[in-house]
Amino acid sequence: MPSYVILEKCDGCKGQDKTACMYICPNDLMVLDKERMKAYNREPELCWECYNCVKICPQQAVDIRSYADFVPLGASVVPLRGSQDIMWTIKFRNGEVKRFKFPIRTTPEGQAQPWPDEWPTGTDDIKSPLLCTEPGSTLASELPTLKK
Amino acid sequence: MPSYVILEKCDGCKGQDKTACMYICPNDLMVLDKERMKAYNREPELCWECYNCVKICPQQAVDIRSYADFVPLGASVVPLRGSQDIMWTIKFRNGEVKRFKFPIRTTPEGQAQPWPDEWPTGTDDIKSPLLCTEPGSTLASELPTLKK
Amino acid sequence: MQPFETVVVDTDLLILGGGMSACGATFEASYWAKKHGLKVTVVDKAAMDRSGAVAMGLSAINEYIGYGKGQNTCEDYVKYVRQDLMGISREDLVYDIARHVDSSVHLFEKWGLPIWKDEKGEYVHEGRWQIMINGESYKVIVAEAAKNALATLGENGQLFERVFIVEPLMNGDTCVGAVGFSVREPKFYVFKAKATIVCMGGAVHVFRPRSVGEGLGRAWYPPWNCGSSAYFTIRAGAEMTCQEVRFIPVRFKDGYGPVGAWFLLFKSRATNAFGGEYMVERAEELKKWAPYGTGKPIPANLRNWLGMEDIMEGKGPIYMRTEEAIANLAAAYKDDPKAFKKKMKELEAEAWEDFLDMTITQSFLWAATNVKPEEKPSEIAAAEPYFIGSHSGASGAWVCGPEDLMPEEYKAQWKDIGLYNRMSTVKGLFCAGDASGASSHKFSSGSHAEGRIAAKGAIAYILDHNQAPEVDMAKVEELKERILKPLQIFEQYSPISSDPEINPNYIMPKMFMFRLQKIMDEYAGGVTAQFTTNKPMLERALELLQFLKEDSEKLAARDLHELMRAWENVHRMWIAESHVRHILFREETRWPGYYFRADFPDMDEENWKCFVNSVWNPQTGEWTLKKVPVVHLPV
Amino acid sequence: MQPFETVVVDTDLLILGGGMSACGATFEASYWAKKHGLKVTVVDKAAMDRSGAVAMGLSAINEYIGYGKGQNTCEDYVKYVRQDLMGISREDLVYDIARHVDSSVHLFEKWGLPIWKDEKGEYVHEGRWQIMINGESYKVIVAEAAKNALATLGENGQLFERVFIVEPLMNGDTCVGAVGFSVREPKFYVFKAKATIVCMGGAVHVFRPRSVGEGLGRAWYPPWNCGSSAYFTIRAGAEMTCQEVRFIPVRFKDGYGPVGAWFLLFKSRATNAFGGEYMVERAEELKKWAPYGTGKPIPANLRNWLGMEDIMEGKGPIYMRTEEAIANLAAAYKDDPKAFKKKMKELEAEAWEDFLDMTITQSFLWAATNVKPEEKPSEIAAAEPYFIGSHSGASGAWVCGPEDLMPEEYKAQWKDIGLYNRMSTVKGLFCAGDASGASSHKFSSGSHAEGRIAAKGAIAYILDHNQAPEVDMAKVEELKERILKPLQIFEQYSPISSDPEINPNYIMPKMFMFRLQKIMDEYAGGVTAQFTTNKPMLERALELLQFLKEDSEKLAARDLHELMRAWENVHRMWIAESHVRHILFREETRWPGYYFRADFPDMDEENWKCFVNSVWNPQTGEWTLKKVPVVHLPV
Ligand SMILES: Cc1cc2c(cc1C)N(S(=O)(=O)O)[C@@H]1C(=O)NC(=O)N=C1N2C[C@H](O)[C@H](O)[C@H](O)COP(=O)(O)OP(=O)(O)OC[C@H]1O[C@@H](n2cnc3c(N)ncnc32)[C@H](O)[C@@H]1O
Ligand SMILES: Cc1cc2c(cc1C)N(S(=O)(=O)O)[C@@H]1C(=O)NC(=O)N=C1N2C[C@H](O)[C@H](O)[C@H](O)COP(=O)(O)OP(=O)(O)OC[C@H]1O[C@@H](n2cnc3c(N)ncnc32)[C@H](O)[C@@H]1O
Ligand SMILES: Nc1ncnc2c1ncn2[C@@H]1O[C@H](COP(=O)(O)O)[C@@H](O)[C@H]1O
Ligand SMILES: Nc1ncnc2c1ncn2[C@@H]1O[C@H](COP(=O)(O)O)[C@@H](O)[C@H]1O
Ligand SMILES: Nc1ncnc2c1ncn2[C@@H]1O[C@H](COP(=O)(O)O)[C@@H](O)[C@H]1O
Ligand code: SF4
Ligand code: SF4
Ligand code: SF4
Ligand code: SF4
Ligand code: NA
Repeated sequence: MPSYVILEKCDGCKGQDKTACMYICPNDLMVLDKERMKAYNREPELCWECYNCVKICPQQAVDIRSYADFVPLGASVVPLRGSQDIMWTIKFRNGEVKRFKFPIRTTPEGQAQPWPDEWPTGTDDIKSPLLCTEPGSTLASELPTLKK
Repeated sequence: MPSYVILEKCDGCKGQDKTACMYICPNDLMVLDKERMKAYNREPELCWECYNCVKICPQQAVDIRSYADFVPLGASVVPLRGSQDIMWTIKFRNGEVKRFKFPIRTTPEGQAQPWPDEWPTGTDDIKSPLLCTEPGSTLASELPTLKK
Repeated sequence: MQPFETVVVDTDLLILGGGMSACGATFEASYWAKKHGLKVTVVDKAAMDRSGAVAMGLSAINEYIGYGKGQNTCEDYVKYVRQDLMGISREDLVYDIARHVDSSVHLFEKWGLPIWKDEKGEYVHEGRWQIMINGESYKVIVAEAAKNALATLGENGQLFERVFIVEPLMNGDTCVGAVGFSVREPKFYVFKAKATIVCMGGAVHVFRPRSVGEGLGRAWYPPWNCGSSAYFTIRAGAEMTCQEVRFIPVRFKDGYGPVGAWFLLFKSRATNAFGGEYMVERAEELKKWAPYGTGKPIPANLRNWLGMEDIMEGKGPIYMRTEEAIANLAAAYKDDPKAFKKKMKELEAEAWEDFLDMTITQSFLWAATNVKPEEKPSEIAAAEPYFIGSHSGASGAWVCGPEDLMPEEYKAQWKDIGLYNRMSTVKGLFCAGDASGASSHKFSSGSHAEGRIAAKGAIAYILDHNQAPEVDMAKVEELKERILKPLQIFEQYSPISSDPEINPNYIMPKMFMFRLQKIMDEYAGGVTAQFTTNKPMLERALELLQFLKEDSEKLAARDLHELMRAWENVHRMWIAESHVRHILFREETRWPGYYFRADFPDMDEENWKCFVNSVWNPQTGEWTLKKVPVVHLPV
Repeated sequence: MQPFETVVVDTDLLILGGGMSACGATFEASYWAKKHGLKVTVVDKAAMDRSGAVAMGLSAINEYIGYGKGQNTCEDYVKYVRQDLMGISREDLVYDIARHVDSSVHLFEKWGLPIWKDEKGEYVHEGRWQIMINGESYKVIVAEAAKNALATLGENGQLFERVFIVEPLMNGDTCVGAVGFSVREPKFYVFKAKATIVCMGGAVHVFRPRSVGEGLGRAWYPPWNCGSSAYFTIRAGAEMTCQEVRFIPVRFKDGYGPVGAWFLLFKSRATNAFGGEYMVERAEELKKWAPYGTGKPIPANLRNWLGMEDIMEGKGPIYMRTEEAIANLAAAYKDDPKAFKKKMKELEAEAWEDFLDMTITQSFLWAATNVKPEEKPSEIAAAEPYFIGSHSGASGAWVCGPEDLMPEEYKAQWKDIGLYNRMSTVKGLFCAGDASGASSHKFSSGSHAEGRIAAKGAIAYILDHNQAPEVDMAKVEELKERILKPLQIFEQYSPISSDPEINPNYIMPKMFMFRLQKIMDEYAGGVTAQFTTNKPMLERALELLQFLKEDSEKLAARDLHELMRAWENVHRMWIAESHVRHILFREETRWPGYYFRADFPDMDEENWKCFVNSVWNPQTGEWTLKKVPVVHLPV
């Protein structure tokens, strides 16, 4: 089920205006309780368990206890997301533990170059069906169209 | 849906230990917020809309706004329960109003006599199938049994 | 955690619950206890005035024989129930209730209940067995008589309200009382008794209801009856019967308004969206379920079934043709405009009272959707499954019948422990109303009568076994710790999380209930599964219930109210398991319209015209299921 | 109520949404805007890094043609989609996406997305069109490229996050931007634009999901996509198409784990509780749906349908035979224990990654129930209906195709307003991804490509219509008042009641959503209705939706977050109504497995092999529905 904040670990992102978890939650669920400087999920029943708040928290203060209305207690699924890989630690209800590591990207963070040099755009004609970087980026020499 | 308390009308049953609505709710939903001396329904989604809190409140401070997940807004159903009759005022969504009055009891409140004199118990035998007030109260002369 | 005082109450007869059967029991017990100087203690989780299924009132009394007036006989009623339950009922119990029910009804009237009368001063019948009442205060009146009776015992008569009963107190194989807690103050109650009568009603919210938001509370059956009767008797090791025979009422859609008055009193038809009448168009199907399907009246589950077949074929919605029924009834007056208008007014008031007396929400829904029954039909629909052995379901404990009616075959079982009317297979443990099984169609009046029967049986038992109950106080302490544990769990773990309801260390009662409901809905033939199940689904249900059972040890509660919710849901979980085991054991489909075993789609009279009984062994934790033959009365 | 600042933003191109198609649009638009000195403004309700359907990541890219490598042709893809959608698709749009999608995929890889490669360095295919990725950061990477592209515009490129778009801004029949509000601060936003691209995804929670407690959030489709695209285009008066073609994915039960990898990559079978394989046992049924049912691959809805027939016959649960599939794949190595162990490890990691990349809950459920896919099969089930025109549904706006591909019959409609690729029937209003209809199977990659197509079309339009948008500020003030009204209602009325959520004067967003879901579930072919409906049920749905629409004026909100919830649910309500009207209009059953019209149980090629299109007239509030012929491309 939904995310919750481990109170001991959360530092309210040090009082910044926008906490990391608030910044990222696609459903606008995470909020900072300014009185106690701790974040919380304000609408757990609309949480997708997308883990974005978990992955982004600098304090590892967000955890998921999966949906109580169909997931039995006792398991845990914890990610550790680095700049190139993500490592998952999965604890089963029966105590068994599994770990998996998967790559997440091949370029340095922030460095995605929109228009790679090797694929110059084939036309300046705004009415042509050719998009920027095409035809190079299609790996074909020209854009397909219907044979008339 | 469930009951709610009209704050202006509720007087917290004048600070008595047991408020009328708390006393009566079969599902233990009504509670008194002692700070503001107002009652409230603590678990509206488990309210049966039995109207017992509504009927009993001396201030007519409890109202029902029927279940929001299937009852459209705009109607109201309001009882006024006396010692012998109950009067219902029904307002339709379209504004129309209907009133109905029904009897509720034929004896004075509290005066139900368990063992009416005319039906003395027919036996002292604890093993006999005859119950107290029988056979008189059955209106038959004897208790039926299987013809062997 | 705040300290909990342990309050020990010593009594002779303990009555658990304060509903119709408990009121009957209290009334009757007070009479005999007074004679014999015994103590009677009644414990209700709510206020007796408005507790149980009749809390809101009722608009009809559904069991009345009228044998004193020569209207019907008890034999007729036995035949009626036999037929309605597809052959499976404890006819001795049914007969016994029938012969006492009129007494209860006549007493109700004396106590102040307004019963409709016709010109001749006779009760107005809704149907053959049903009579019409102005029932807003039905429960208040019946409780009043019970309380007044109890009061005649002076300090020997005690009523505890707002005490939630959790568990039976056992001494070996004898029930010696019960334990529970107050939902108002930190008190743990230990009731020691020589005999105990279970009157804690049936169960709702075991299956997922059709409305799941605010409307969750508006099931047909009241949200406060949570299977405590079944839990109590199962945990005491009592033999249970017909736990597979859930009840699914067809009701006005969403508001759950009753249909009885419409079908029987107003003679309304139900038609599908295309005007077809399933009871007519599908009459052929009834032969498949002969002899019950072809008898009269058609069993409730088969009436359901024909409608469900329409729904499954996409012919819904089904409408109660209120507009047509009212028009038909008023038609006799059509030549006299004044009389016509008066009749229409009268019918209108009757229609509204039917709902206002017992499911006010339905009136609200009419008003909120601008429906007038004389103008527009309303949808009806099959509700989710409930456990209510006193109505048209049959679940409950297997109990002893009266000496003069009980077949020898059944008597054998009580030979050793003694034949006391309504005693379960556990010594000192009696049952009435929804708590006793295989004796359907007792309803409010029959439940009252059965409470009285059980009370007299229990007093007889006490007189024969008049020794102080032995209670092991060390075990009581263990029970206390286990029962209060959800409070402790909450206190211990909640501080770590930003949300009191989200915590890896525990589960809150509401989500626990949702988890149970989802399992039952999807695997044990709930609404979503179109009331259909099979062996693999039931086995999957048991697997998931096992996880749930383990997790029930991690229930958490913030306060006394939530502690009650926690235990209510444990009670539900046990009735659920028992239900699944019974359906699984019975390899046939006998009550289509209540549930359908897709892998055994036919009724099998040869192999399964029998009761399915079960016992959970408190020592080993094992379940045993068996077949028990049906013995008909010679009627 | 606190004062709300009105912030006016003037731009040339407005891109609404920040998902796959919006990222494509932003990327492409930046290129052409830079060339022409135009402004580009992007507005997302969330943070672009993790907004939309791909927020969690994905484990596969489902549309890749590989035509540059000679693997498939665009013509092949048109035939695939034609077949999968039972004949109904805009083949010009499908072709157009296909010819650009490879470009997007190759760019993704350049930007940093890890795509699985085989020994020869070729993409690993899951199926013919699907390729495997390590997709945890898929969205982050695609958003990064879009943001980096936008940044090249300097102050001409602006991104607004956490602004919820409510309504189109119209000048007569031309769209001149949009209005919305910030969920972070009291600001009402007015975006004035020369052209607007709608990229706000599809809709979930219009129908009741299978889990209704905490699990409500765990639908297959993310809870934050609420039909804003459809609402926006409908309210602008744009013609909509295929609004009846909802999507019902079959997924691992409860956790909604994807099945694609299991069926295609792992070659798994799905069998029922009795071991039967519905795809084999029910093959005969497919003939009824010829020519689509008998073609290859079997359309997604028909695969659903055969499984549903098993369920309706009580043969469930259906299991994905993961244990069998893994055993089969590893079997090749069975003579080499070391290689076998390695292969098993590899398969295990692949199986877990498939879930961890896109539906982590499913992994959680496996762990919480001690399931290892190599040991035990897992249940799969049909989900509730969703609106996602980019996947295997088809709902969305009716848009202009590319000049070189669009059949003349379709072109006629844009003759007067100008042929601009992906422009709807409303001037200046463009659509991509889930927002554009009848062009299914674009998925993440095709949505990105279509965003690019739409962006170029919109820039072309702006260059041809380069005048400042005219906006009536009086109307904007009206809109502002209407949009903020839920806050005012709450402030005004909440003080009277003991409960902020229970008040006769208003309805809160959550219960409003439950009411909508219940209507759709029960009457418009949701889970409870076994995906079945008919004319009377649909008409009843419209009647109840009308009440709901009236009550939507009484939505209340405590804060900005809840104000968003209020409007999200109004958006859902409109897509619901449009859906119901489309199903009602189409008097046949064409996509069994998505929905079944019980009163028209057959496919009717003669009369209904056509699109159903609708227009809601903003002036009169009337809906018009019509048939539009399908014109096949000569492929
Ligand atoms: C729910 C319902 C029921 C009926 C009807 C409509 C509706 C909406 N209709 S018609 O429309 O179908 O027709 C009826 C009708 O018109 N006429 C009729 O005669 N009977 C109807 N019933 C049936 C009768 O009501 C029913 O047969 C009897 O009430 C059964 O009596 P009993 O078995 O005693 O159950 P109860 O519900 O009355 O009382 C239960 C008591 O137990 C208490 N309790 C429960 N758990 C406890 C615990 N753990 N600890 C302590 N106390 C704990 C309760 O508080 C209560 O006091
Ligand atoms: C939900 C989902 C989707 C997929 C899958 C699994 C799951 C679980 N799988 S598989 O398992 O099926 O196979 C896929 C897969 O593996 N491979 C693949 O290529 N595609 C899959 N999809 C499909 C694609 O994801 C989908 O086709 C595209 O994402 C569609 O793109 P687009 O049409 O742009 O929608 P979006 O959801 O990405 O973005 C929507 C944006 O709109 C914003 N938004 C919405 N409303 C707004 C409002 N009112 N105001 C402002 N902003 C507002 C959102 O924030 C978001 O930015
Ligand atoms: N159509 C019917 N035929 C026979 N009995 C019915 C019918 N409908 C309701 N009843 C009986 O009427 C009483 C009240 O019905 P209900 O409102 O369904 O609980 C019960 O005794 C039912 O068994
Ligand atoms: N300060 C807080 N910390 C954690 N959870 C909170 C906090 N305030 C409210 N919530 C949660 O947010 C939801 C709405 O709370 P309320 O503000 O009480 O209406 C409830 O589920 C609360 O548990
Ligand atoms: N059994 C199947 N036959 C053909 N295609 C499938 C099958 N299952 C899934 N797909 C396709 O695989 C992709 C991912 O599937 P899904 O996980 O169901 O979204 C989509 O393109 C589906 O259409
Ligand atoms: S991101 Fe982590 S540390 Fe920052 S506020 Fe959220 S939970 Fe606390
Ligand atoms: S898991 Fe996802 S949806 Fe849930 S709170 Fe975190 S970011 Fe939001
Ligand atoms: S009974 Fe009425 S006045 Fe008394 S506490 Fe309850 S709501 Fe207030
Ligand atoms: S209506 Fe009934 S259930 Fe609801 S709060 Fe009042 S007394 Fe309790
Ligand atoms: Na169903």
